[in-house]
Amino acid sequence: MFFQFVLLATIILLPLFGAGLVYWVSSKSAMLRNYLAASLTIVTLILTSILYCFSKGEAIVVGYPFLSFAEIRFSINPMSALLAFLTAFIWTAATLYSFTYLKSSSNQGRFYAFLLLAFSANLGVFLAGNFLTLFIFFEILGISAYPLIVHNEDKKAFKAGAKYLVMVFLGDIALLMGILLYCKVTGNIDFATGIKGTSEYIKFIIFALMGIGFGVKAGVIPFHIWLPDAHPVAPTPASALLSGVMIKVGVYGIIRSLFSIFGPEQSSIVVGSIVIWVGIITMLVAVFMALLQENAKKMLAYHSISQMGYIVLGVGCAAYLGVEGALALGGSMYHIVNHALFKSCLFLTVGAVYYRTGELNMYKLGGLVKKMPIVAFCTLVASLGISGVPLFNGYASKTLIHQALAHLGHGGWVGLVNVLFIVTCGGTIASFIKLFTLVFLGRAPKKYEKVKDASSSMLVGIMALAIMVFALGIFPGRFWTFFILPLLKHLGYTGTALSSIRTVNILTLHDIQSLVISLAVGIFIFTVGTRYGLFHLRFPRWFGVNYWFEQFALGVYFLLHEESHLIEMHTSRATREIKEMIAKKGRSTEALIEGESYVLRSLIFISKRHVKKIYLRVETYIVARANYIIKSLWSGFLAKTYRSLSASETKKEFNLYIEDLNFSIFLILFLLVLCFVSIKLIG
Amino acid sequence: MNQMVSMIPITAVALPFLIGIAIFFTGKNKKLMGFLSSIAALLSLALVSALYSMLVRGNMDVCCPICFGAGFTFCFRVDWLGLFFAGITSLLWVASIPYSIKYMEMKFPDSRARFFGFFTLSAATAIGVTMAGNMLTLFALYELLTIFTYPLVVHAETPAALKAGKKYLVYLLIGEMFLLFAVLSTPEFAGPRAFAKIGLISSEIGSKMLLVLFCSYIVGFGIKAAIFPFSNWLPTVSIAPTPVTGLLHAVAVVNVGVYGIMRVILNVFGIELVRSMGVGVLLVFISGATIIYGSLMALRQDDLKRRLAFSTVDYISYPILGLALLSPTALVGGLLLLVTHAFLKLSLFFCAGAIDIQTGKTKVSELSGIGRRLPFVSTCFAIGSLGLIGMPLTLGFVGKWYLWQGPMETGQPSAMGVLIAGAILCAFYLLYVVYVLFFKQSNVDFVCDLQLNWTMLFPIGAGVLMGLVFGIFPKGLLLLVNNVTMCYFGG
Amino acid sequence: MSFVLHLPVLMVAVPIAVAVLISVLLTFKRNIAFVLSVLTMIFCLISSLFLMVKVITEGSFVYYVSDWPPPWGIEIFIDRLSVYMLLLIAIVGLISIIYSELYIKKVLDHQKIPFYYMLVLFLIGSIVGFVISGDIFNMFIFFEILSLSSYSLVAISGDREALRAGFRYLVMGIVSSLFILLGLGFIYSVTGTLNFTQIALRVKELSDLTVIQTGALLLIVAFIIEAAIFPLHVWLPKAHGKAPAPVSALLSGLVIGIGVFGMIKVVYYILPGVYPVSFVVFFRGLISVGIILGAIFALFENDLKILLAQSSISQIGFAAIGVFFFSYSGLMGSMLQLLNHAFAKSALFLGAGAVIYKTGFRNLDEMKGIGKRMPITMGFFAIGLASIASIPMTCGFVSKYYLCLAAIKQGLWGSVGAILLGGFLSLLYCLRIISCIFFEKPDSKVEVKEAPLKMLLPLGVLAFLTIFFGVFPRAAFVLIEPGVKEILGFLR
Amino acid sequence: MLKASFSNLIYVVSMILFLIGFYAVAMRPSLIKKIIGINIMETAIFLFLIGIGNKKGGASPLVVEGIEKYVNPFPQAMVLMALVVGVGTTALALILAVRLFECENGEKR
Repeated sequence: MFFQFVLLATIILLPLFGAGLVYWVSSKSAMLRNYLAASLTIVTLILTSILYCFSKGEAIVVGYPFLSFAEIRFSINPMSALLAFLTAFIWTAATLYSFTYLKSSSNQGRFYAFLLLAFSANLGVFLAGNFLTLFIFFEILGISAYPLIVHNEDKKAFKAGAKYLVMVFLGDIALLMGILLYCKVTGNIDFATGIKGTSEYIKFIIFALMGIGFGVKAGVIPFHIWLPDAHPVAPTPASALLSGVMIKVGVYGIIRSLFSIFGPEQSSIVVGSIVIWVGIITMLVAVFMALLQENAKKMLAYHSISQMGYIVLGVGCAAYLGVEGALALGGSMYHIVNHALFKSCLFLTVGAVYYRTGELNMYKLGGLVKKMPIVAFCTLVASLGISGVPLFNGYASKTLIHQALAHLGHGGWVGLVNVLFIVTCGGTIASFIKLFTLVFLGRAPKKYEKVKDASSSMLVGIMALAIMVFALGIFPGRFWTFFILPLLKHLGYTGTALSSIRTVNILTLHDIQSLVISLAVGIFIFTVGTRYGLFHLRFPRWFGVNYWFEQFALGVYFLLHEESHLIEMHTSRATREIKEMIAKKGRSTEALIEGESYVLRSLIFISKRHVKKIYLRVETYIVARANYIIKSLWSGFLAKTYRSLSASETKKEFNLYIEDLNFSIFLILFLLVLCFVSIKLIG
Repeated sequence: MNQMVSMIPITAVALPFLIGIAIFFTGKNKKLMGFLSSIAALLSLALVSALYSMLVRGNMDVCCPICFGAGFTFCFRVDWLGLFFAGITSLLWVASIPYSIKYMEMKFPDSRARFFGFFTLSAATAIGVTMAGNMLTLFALYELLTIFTYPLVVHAETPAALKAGKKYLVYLLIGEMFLLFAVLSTPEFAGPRAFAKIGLISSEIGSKMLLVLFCSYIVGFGIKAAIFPFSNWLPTVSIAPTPVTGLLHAVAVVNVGVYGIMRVILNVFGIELVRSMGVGVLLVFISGATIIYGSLMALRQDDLKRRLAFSTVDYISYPILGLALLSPTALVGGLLLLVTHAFLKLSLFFCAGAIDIQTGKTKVSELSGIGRRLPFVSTCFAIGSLGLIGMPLTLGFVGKWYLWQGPMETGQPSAMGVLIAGAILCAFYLLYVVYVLFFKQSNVDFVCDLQLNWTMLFPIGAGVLMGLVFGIFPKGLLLLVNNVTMCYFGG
Repeated sequence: MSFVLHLPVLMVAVPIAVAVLISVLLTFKRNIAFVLSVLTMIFCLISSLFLMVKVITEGSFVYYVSDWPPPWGIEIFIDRLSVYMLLLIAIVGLISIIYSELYIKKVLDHQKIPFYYMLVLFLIGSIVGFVISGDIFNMFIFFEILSLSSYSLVAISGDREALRAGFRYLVMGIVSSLFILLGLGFIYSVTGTLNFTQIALRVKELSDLTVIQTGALLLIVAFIIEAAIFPLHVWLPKAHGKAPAPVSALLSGLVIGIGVFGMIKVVYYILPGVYPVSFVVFFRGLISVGIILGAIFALFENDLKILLAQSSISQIGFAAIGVFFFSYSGLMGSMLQLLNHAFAKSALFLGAGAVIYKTGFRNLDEMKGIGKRMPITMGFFAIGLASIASIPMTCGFVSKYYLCLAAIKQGLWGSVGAILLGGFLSLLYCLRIISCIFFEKPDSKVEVKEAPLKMLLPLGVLAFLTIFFGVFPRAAFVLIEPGVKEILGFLR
Repeated sequence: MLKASFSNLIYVVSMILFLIGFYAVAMRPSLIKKIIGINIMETAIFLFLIGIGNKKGGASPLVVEGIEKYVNPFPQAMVLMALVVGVGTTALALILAVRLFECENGEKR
């Protein structure tokens, strides 16, 4: 037990403190920093692989008391350990890759520090043993990814970063609410296999809140808007990690929350179908958008969203099917791993191309297969993986999800989902044909004559990932039995459900049929698209969610920052009035006091001769004083209102005295009203 | 509950008070002045910790009544609630002394004796308020606090500072007028050890009168806690020297307002009565409005200190909201957020002051690139901001965790909405500053000729560190806060 | 200790005799006037201390001058409250006289100085007489002497403004004393006696109270004029503002307080319980308006001494409103406010005088930043302001606390509002002065030094007393608490 | 009514006098007229006081054998005292008036 605890603590704390260390070392020596970052990552990778050995059998839980009813707890189980290992693996590849990629970049110390911080947080999320811990690391991850995204510090990066932060915060809030509700309903915050004894409605609310929270991170439509902006602007290793690992955190969270709230036994058809539709829409829209992109990284980013759609679709199927849904969930988990591998690989290769050519626009590249053969080959492998071609890893997981779809039934909306699924597969294939042909085939432009293959430290990462893509594609069965099945058991699927999927045939006739169809669709889309220039189609801006988000943000901005001319005008008028009044004040108060004594004297003897005079005096007195009060009240009110509307106070000079007097008069009135009310009530 | 008569509470107030008076006569002797200021702060901290140990040992009230005549009793009494507030203030007072000495030396070399005299007096009075044993003592010290802070607000002696001082006084004194009315209308609270009882106010005086009294109390204390319609004074006085804005107007003074509201609801009316009167909702709306207003205004400020001041307006309403929800969990959350705010906002203000001293920049828009020039200060600012936002592993998160459970327990969706909106806006207005500090490109190249030494950096770092340490190991603090809540909610 | 019984008469006789002596001696011994006056006041202070001991231990007593009982002889009635007033008079009188030595030398002509001391001693003697006299006619006589010396003191500098103020004061003062005479006639016509106790006894047997009520109204109106309560306050600002500073201190600290004490005598000693509710409500209303208006006038005033005088209108309203609450707390508040006003307002006028002595500045605008150049003087001044502004730990707070408590206990919400608002406005104008004196940048660069010790010491004593009675109000309770209970007993 | 007024003629007259004096004091701007008004008021009050002490057919309050009925001597004593005081005040008022006149119109002896 103690050993596991130390192991866990090391895994999470090593990158955490390593981050500080790296930042400190960074100012001393770049070399030392690189070695330190690399060794930290590799050591963590080794430790996670040791950790995986402990993950068989019952989950091991360690923690320390943090809040009442809630401790910070880590658990070692097949699912956590698998994802942690995956994280460490891809992180190592990306870290090695980045040494060359970022060679001439500024702020490298910050980059590596936050890279390690995010690493720690990411591991923390996957290893978390309850929702509190998960949330803690989730939020740290959210924040620590920001410096990675805005690393280039140009306008685009900041815009994307701001969008990212806003979305992440919204997501965090929803998530926190969901967790708190969960805590209130169940009395603890541990992962479970279904809440018992609560109404469906409450469960749905909790899941919706958590789903939004995680969905933002996972880039599920309509919360994806930050993703296509943020992933391309980040430096390539960071985008590889963002797309490869960090968005998995969201999906992982969705799976965790879904199974904690509903569990396999208490599945809900409603929730299942909602999730399925969210998944399918995400898949379809994102792949459609991906086809229209020129920027390679942006295209990959859209594909990330699309692939998340696959996973969410699988999760939805699992929720829909309940106990029977083990296959669908297994497919999803499988796809998480696969996507992590091939998408990171793709980002890294595209990054390598960018590193050599300085160009991300696919239409301006070409013929690089001869200049960068290894990169081209790795890209091909990863593309085949993502396209779902047999012998590469994507095929197995996609087929599993597709098979699970078949369990839903036939006809009706399920049929539509089926069709959309195949169309999406076709779209994916088309866009990767497009990527490969545009970038690597054809004739190279003149200026890329001297382009060499990527450097060795870059290639190490890329090749490691490509090999994994290939390896998983060749031995899907092994992977299934060793990694996915224990994981399913951990999530609450019992013996019968598991035994039926102990072996799955992924090369049935039906599967090959749909593969062929989707290949055909892909080629069709590609040829038609290139022939008729459909890939250059642009929709009006108001068509996307992004536009509305920006409009809203703009509105808020104007509300908060803009001064309209109207306000300016009114303010100046109020100021003038007050100033005039102050100019008069000196004389008028003197007159008021004098007038007062006169009025009081005259009131004793009212003779006819005096009546008019007295009247005039009294009138002047009252009018003067009332005027004074009313005017100052009103203009003070105006001034106050307008001032509070207009942004900067320093511009306008107000006489504070008058203003505060008004305030006090207001309060006096309030006091009087209070007095009268209380008299009425008591008397 | 047992009672224990001790002179420590009054000593903890009177001794720093007397030292504060002595500081006025130090004149040109700067060393003696600094020495006396630190001694006063350390003494009060020592005495407060002595009280803490007394309370822990016996779970007793520590009481010290001084009778001045029929119906006119001054009395000091310490219980968990009071000690909680006194502890925060005295701790941060000690932390802020080195900073203040250095800051004043650099920024306002003139009439420092006056400044430190009133600074000590204010802090001592703020601690005294929390140790008051009845409403009369509370009121008396409360008003003195207002008066003693006035010279600090106008310390710069510019027309703008004088104006701010005027505004400050008008707002607070009006509040005190209401408060006096309420205090006098509940003369049973002028007796000795009045706060030992809970819900002493008799509900026989009629529900309407109760409402009037409640409103008067809330307005009276609320103006100091900067609740919504009366919150504008707080940003205005951010013109004062930074130690004042930091310690007094972000910690001591506003906390005293919150403390007053807590006393009113927990002791004077009692949870049960407040619940049956249904005024909790009223308070929820007021504090909610304050949160929204404060954060929206903070978003618009370009002046860093004003932004932070509006952020104080926003943040200081969380404890009130936690109280208004009338649930123990929410109260725990509120109190924790109060501690968070005290530690971190102090640090943030001190960061702002340090930046001002170093570079002369006070506007947010001018701060770009400071992060690289002043890495320590800026990093502390960033961590402090994250802590206030409620990032996990900071104290802010712990507070948020408990506070957010409040509306769920009591079923008040509007409160939940306020919390959410507040959290988002808070993140916006604080993180924008961090963004400017670290990421925004600066066109202007500026010189940092003054070197900040540890006396200024230490309090900044200490505050942030406290926020982090308590955020990772909240058990001890939770125990204290639970002690406070248990006195009123039982169990 | 039988000599103590004779002390009250001596306290009247000695100052007046010394005053006469000064006027006789003035042809050949000018400088002795100050010493004589100080000795006289020390005598008064010691006698009142003796009286205090006597009264605390044995309670109130009655003394017949030359052992002639009323209605023929002059009766002197000494109870705790009168001894309390005597103490205030002795302290403030002594302090003002000590203070005046330097100030008067600077302000007045050389020949006028002995007259000044003479008039002050007349003033003190007559105030003492007013306080201790046991019948209305003596009260009237001493009131006249008091008024005459006050008019003269106001006008003593002889410049135009002072003369005008003095004349205005004189007209109002004479009207007020004539009101007393008329009211006294009304009362005498029904009761046939002028002795307090006898009147109080006979009034209880009367069935028709109309004449008595008219008399009481006239007396109260007279004292309202004297105490400068709202509609009849018009004489006060100029009179107190233009008089020499120590005189202003005496007039503001004691003389208008004596007006309120006269009201207490009328309402509780002479004619207890004859007032219809409408009377009381009417007076309370007037006083409330006065409290607020006075403070508002003060808020807008620029001449420091006139500002202080305006504030006196407001502050004396606090003392007066307590009289009409007819309750323990109200009277306690009233008496404490008299003490507060005697010490604090005197300190303020003396402080303002110190500024005038050193710089000649009268307007607040000119005094910007003077607190830094005369820190001790202005520190004491600030303590006085704090008390006027009823900041806790000064006696101003204690008095207003009791007043407000009384008003709330009786549910007089209008008065509550007036007291709270008055307190708030007082705070505002006090802080306006403070901010001007201490925090604003000076326009001129005149070198100003601290006031001399002879002026600082009196100021310091007053400031100390103000704080002392704020922190230990019990010290004052020894006298006033039983005293107030005693006179409330007269109502039954 | 008329009879009542006649029987209390002295009071009615004194009140009228008092009001006349009061009018002069309050409304006339001239200082001398104010002083005269004061004196009229004083006189009215003296009259009133004497009226109080009066008894129909009473002799002057000197102890003479055989006369049982005296007017009340007490008010008369009071009036005497008040007269003295009144003279003093009038003198002071006149002095002030003269000095004011001098001040306002320069050294114009």
